[in-house]
Amino acid sequence: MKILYFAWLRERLNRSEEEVTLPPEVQTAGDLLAWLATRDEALALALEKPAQFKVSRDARIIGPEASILGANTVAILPPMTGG
Amino acid sequence: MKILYFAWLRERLNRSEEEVTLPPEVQTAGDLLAWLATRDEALALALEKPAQFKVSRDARIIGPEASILGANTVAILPPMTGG
Amino acid sequence: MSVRITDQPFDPGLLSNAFLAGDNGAGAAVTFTGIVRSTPERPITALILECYPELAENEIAAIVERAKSRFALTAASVLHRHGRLLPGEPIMQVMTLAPHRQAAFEGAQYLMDYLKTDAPFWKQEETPAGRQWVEAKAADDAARDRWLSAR
Amino acid sequence: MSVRITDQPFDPGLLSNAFLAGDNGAGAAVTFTGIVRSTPERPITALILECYPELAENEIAAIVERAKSRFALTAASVLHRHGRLLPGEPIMQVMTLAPHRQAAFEGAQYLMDYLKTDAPFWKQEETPAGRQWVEAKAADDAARDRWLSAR
Repeated sequence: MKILYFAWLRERLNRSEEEVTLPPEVQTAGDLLAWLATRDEALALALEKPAQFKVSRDARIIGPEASILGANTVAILPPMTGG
Repeated sequence: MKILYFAWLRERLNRSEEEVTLPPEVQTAGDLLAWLATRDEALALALEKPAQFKVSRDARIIGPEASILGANTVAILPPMTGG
Repeated sequence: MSVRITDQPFDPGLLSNAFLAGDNGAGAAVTFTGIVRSTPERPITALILECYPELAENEIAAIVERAKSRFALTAASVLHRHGRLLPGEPIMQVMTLAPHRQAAFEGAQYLMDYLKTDAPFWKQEETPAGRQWVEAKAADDAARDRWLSAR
Repeated sequence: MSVRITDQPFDPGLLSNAFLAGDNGAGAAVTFTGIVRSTPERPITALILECYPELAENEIAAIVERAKSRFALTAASVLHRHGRLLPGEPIMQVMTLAPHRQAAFEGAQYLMDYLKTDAPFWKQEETPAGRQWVEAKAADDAARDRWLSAR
């Protein structure tokens, strides 16, 4: 599964995307945020307030309880500041 | 003093303006509406609900208690429907 | 010039662009354009707007000044046509500029609400059956009066 | 097309006129234009907008559909730029058409409020001292949430 990072999250992690293979217990958007935070220190620090991030699955925003199983692309989105 | 009439009031009276000489007791915008209504039947009928009209003095809207003494032009304005 | 009364057609987009060119660090611009409506339920062939131009200029200028001060607008402008207009033609346009969107929106709504009740224009609808004066709406008085209690 | 995401400049007035040309008996049009601000208190040399375009198109299309249905809009359209923009340049534009002014205004405000919090754009201010990400505002969440209770 491809993970996309945007804006200051992308800068802090120094990457805009990565390929991951999820362990079977990671099933929802919320699970994914928690699991990513265990992977390295930069991710742990950047994702320490998970509630502020939105998550999209194949270019549709989903809630924290929604499944990410079978997704091609999941994006982790810091608070938006457009408009 | 010149009196201007607009819109359906102008049409009902069949005139857009007239010159009047006010009797000394007619001093305010409200007095004027009441006095005009005594002048002929068409005016009496058209002005029977005086509260709906606004009055302007020399191209500024004034309240019913405001003086019209010394005005050059006073206009009687039906409810407005622009915008 | 922030108030224009005219019997000539205008181009809404050109007017907005001219207004935006005067932008001085404002971040938010709102434009309202009123357009002559003809609907299947109420078809009209034209709208005829009567106007008292000197009074319109004075009153609208006063409304614009109040709106600028109340909502801290960077700029505000009103153009209003009179004469005979066809369905689809723009009747009038209100434009506001402000540092933030809330003020720009509220300023434009305030201008519209006061224009509806306090600007000396009178609409007449032309249909194949003849001409008929448009009646003033109680809803317009109510829309205006909300600004008396708010803030 | 009711949603456009682009890294190219646009002409606000031309865009409004193209939108108005699709008018089908609507009487009221509202345009909101967001413009890059640089103020003496907070001078910037540019604004850099990052975007997730596919998601922006999907989300904004969904917001536009909700606005059209909720306010019975005749039409609604959003254009949003990304990339590097200079002070005074238009960032985005929202346009609504409705039979009456209240719906056109409310539809545009609804679109703006949801765009601010739900459209995947991120602003970075460029100053002589470097670049800095713009922080999301709690006021924007509050502006959006007022639509949850109303009506």
